[in-house]
Amino acid sequence: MTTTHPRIAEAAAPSGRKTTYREAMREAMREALRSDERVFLMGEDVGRYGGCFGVSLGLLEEFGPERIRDAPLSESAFVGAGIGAALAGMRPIVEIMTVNFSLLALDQILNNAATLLHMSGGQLPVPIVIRMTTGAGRQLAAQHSHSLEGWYAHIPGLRVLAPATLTDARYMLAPALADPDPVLIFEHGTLYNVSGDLPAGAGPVDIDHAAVRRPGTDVTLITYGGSLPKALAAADDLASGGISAEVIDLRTLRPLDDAAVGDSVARTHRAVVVDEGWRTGSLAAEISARLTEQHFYDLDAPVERVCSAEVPIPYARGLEEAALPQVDGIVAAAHRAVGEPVLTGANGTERQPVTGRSG
Amino acid sequence: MSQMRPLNSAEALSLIKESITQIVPDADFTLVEPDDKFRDVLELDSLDFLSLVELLSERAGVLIDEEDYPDLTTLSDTTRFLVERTRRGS
Amino acid sequence: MTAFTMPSLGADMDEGLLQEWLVSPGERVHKGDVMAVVETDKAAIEVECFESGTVGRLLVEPGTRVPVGTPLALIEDQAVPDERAGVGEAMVSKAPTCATGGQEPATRHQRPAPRRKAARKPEVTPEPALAASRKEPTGEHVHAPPEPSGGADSVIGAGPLVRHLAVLRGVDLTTLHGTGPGGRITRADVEHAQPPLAPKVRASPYARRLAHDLGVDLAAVQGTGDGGAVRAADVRTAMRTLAGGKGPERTDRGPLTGDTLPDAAIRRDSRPEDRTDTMRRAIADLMSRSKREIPHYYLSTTIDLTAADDWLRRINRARTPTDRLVPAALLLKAAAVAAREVPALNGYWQNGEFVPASEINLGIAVSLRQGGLLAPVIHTADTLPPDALMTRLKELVQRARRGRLRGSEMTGATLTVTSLGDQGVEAVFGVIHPPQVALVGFGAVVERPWAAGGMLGVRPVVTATLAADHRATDGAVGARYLTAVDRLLQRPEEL
Amino acid sequence: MTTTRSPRAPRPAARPNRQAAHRLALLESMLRVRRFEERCVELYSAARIRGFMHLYIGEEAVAVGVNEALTDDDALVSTYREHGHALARGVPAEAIMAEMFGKVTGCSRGRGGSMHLFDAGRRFYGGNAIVGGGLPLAAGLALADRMTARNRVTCCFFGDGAFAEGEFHETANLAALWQLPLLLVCENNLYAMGTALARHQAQTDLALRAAAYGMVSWAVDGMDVFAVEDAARRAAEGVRAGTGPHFLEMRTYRFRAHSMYDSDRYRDKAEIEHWKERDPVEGLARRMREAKELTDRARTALEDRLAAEIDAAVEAADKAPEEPVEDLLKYVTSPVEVTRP
Repeated sequence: MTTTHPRIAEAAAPSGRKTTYREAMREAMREALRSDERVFLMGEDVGRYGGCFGVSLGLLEEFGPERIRDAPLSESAFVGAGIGAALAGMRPIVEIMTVNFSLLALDQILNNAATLLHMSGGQLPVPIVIRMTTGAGRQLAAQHSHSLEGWYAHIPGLRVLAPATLTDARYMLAPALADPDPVLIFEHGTLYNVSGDLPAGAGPVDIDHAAVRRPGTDVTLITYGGSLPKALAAADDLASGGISAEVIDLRTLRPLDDAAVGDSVARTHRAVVVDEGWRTGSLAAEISARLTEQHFYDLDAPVERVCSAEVPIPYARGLEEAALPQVDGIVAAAHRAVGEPVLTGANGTERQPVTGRSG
Repeated sequence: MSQMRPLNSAEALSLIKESITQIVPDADFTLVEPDDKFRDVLELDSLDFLSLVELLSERAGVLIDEEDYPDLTTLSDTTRFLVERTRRGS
Repeated sequence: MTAFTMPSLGADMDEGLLQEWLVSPGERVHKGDVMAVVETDKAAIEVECFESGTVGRLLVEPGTRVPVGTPLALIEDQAVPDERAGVGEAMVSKAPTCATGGQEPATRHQRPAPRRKAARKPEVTPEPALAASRKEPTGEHVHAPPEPSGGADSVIGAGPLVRHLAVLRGVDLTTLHGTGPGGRITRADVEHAQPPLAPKVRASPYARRLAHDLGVDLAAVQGTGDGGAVRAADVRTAMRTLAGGKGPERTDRGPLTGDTLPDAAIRRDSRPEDRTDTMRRAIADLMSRSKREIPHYYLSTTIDLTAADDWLRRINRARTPTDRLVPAALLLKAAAVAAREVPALNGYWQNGEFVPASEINLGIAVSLRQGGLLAPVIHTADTLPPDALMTRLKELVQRARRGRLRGSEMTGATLTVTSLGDQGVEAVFGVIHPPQVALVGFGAVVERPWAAGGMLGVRPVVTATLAADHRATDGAVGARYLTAVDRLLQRPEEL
Repeated sequence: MTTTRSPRAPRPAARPNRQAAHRLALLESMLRVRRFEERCVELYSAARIRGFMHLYIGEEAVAVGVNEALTDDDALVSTYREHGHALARGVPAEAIMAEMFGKVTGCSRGRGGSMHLFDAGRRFYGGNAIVGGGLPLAAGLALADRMTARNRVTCCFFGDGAFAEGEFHETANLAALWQLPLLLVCENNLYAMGTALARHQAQTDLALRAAAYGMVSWAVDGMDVFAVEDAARRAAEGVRAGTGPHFLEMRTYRFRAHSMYDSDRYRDKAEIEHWKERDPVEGLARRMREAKELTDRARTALEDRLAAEIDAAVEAADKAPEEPVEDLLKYVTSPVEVTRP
């Protein structure tokens, strides 16, 4: 497989056009706002400011303050209002600045959005889309950097998406809005500036299934969101050492596509889960558990996990990098899984203490 | 133990080979010279040897004591032993 | 007349303590009047009645704890006008229609409230018809003795601790004879039961599955994984070796590719004529592992066998060849009894520590004529009289050489003895069979000049050696063992 | 008791011309709630109803009076003490009883129980068991109406306890900021569970505090169904006229414990008795009797009719099937697979 950079840009179609992840998200919202008058965007600084991360820049001018609605810093109120509006037939897109702030709206997301349909015996579907930034890597320290999507993936009643590619950024929103139930979209902060060519023929994304981003035969790297570029880089590195790694982008964190993960591991017999969440009780833990439940007799090595260190994400660059899954750590985990001695030296492929197995 | 008639040398040797073959099925007697220590050549351990003593004793109808073991070292002295003992015993 | 019952005052309330009566017999009560104080887990609560009438008999004394639904008092039915409602008519006294319909109101109150305990369910089933239909089968089952359930029947006497212990130790309870009262299986029974069979090979689940599918004996595969774990690639390597290199040539990175071994090759590999090779490789793997993992130390001593020899001759003289003993029987017995004296050599090295075995099961190294080696086991060798030991030895060796050993005869050795004396060598320094921690070797019984009591004489002697795991024991322990063997062989009549 | 009558309680100049029939309807509606809940107590004591059950007895005038101001198009968001709201809204007693019996015919298919009654068809958006949790949702319903220019009112009930929750203040601000067509009805029964208002709020004049958000705000005698109805009508008119959210503090009292049973250690018996003298149901009945609008015979007939209605509800609930456990996972997500573009 040839290497293109950045890796999350899909193989460029001749007629593909240049875009960024941020622009792709914006384009998706613009399309939704144009095509469905029930759609509106609501959140902190989505209007005049243009969005904390600039995703909604220019939308206010096109759609006006009613549909590009700046909300006060009341996460619970405006997320709850989004839920109420959805109950009343609207198709709100609610933006929360970061996943850390979403905790202020957790009551509404869990006790209302995720629960109402079942608790009401099927009477009240909640077709809301809640977008938020997740993840570290930008030296924003402990209250802007966490990866809590695994928590949300714990909750029945929600669909949890993590677009990791330009195509997904561009085309996941439409199916999310078409879903009659609440959908949470986690946008990793390090992805917004990623640029590349958007394939010309791309269309709505299948939000029920994971995607194989790179085929391989020796080990499966299972990841999503902001860790996908790292996993692909690790796969390159592994390939140069003769190890063929398959990279699976989960895309949908709930419901998990067990079949895609399982099919791959049944072929490669080794799995490395890369998840920026904390190891304990993580999405990585869930995937690992499912693999042992469903594919125990396919496994030729313990499932490896490369997760964030169990600390609040620190500010200092060196510390932050040490706290996060990195390419070297993924490569080392893959080597362990494959049973090859891990080469030390220039590549620094020793197991990182922060990603090591505890105990 | 059944009392047997006296054996001649050929019969005794044949009885010995048969018995050994029973214990060591693929025993190759072409390798064993009459005066070789067959236990070493054919790799009979003490248990094998004991089995051999059992077999010979039963088939020839003679009593073989432990004191007799030194007389059962080569094919030729074993043959001699059996011939003498069957003659004497009957 | 209706019953005033212990109410359910919360979702988690199954019973309540009647603390105090606030009414007396003969007193008039109205629906909603407080009748009594009931103490729950949370608080004392005043409870009301749902009927108007006259308080009849009080059925429960204060201070009594009763289940929800238990009648506490009788309320005699009277048409008492409910003055507080401000209506003169007998509106309130009208007995409310029962929730279930069709039944008279009184029964609703007399019926105990539904309980959560399943055992009680039938008697409180609200629908009479349903209750009746359930009653019959319920009765049958309740009164019938417990159905024996196959093999588990014989272990009914085993308590939870015993069962748990059995699971932990891998003991099949159905194979045990209980020594407890009434034949119950006791904890000691389980503890004295055979320890789990062969030490489990460390292997990845996929390697295990592959080995099973390919007919490869995992124990014979050398693991290259973490801690010597067998991985799929190791199984395939083993298969290729079996195939005599006739498997598909690998041009790529060997262990890293997928399932490339065609089925045809696999089937050919598992033919019986390859058994010798398999065994050779198993021995190679086991011995390699042993030498790789176990820091051996070696001790040797020469033992005067005069006493043993004399004793044997004496014994054997009176016996037919079938019943005679060979010196090996005595040597084995001595080796086993000595292990009882020095238990630190009898057991396993597991997970970084020595686990002593509860029995002394001697593995007997038996060389096969076609090459190779087996180590069948004489269980509880220290308890067998020399005759029994001899019988067992003969059987095992015979079956080993015919390839007819039973599973149980191949497993569970806690200490292995090898004797190369018949091959004429004087001493054997063995390689320990992991996870055992020692191996005892005996050389040939030979006549040697021997000084005893200041006199030089010719005596039959044997060189006994010990190879032991230095992780588990030190030389002093080993020395004690060989000394014990020597001492025991000087008194053969006591063996 | 520290609360006094608010001097700012509305005293509308001209009351609507209430016919006797209307008064009788109010009485019937309140009595239905009262008798229904009394039956609930009985059924709970007999363990037919389980879980937490919060009774509205004493507060009936609020639900019934406010509902008079609402049309079928308006929406209603409620609390966990919502039997009265649901009944006043017109949710059938049978559906509510079946819900509390955990039956599939319940208004939430037996998945909600006493605290989670829903009726989407009647725009009854349910009992919310998180104090204050229904407020943002109500704001959203109102927002949708505003954005689509539908002249509807969303009415949200909540208790005095919700004043301690951020969600109330966030929603009050949001609603006033965006001028949402929202009617906020605070049922101030003086206790947040067992904690008296003065023990959980620094400023106990709740109407005053709501006014600080820039919305119309009145305190109302919640024990007087006419006062409630008047205030609710005027507030709803204001909301419909596009003057933004309105806030009503209904001063009321629950006669029974917080949940099904508690020991009521946190309040005086005398206080309860004092409030019972102002029983909204019997108070109305007395006034009607005095006005010769309600004969004993009529009262009896009314009681009989309600008893029969409740009997029927209980009987139907009792006979109704339970939802098969195979349907446990049904409605975790929407059952109809949408065809994604």
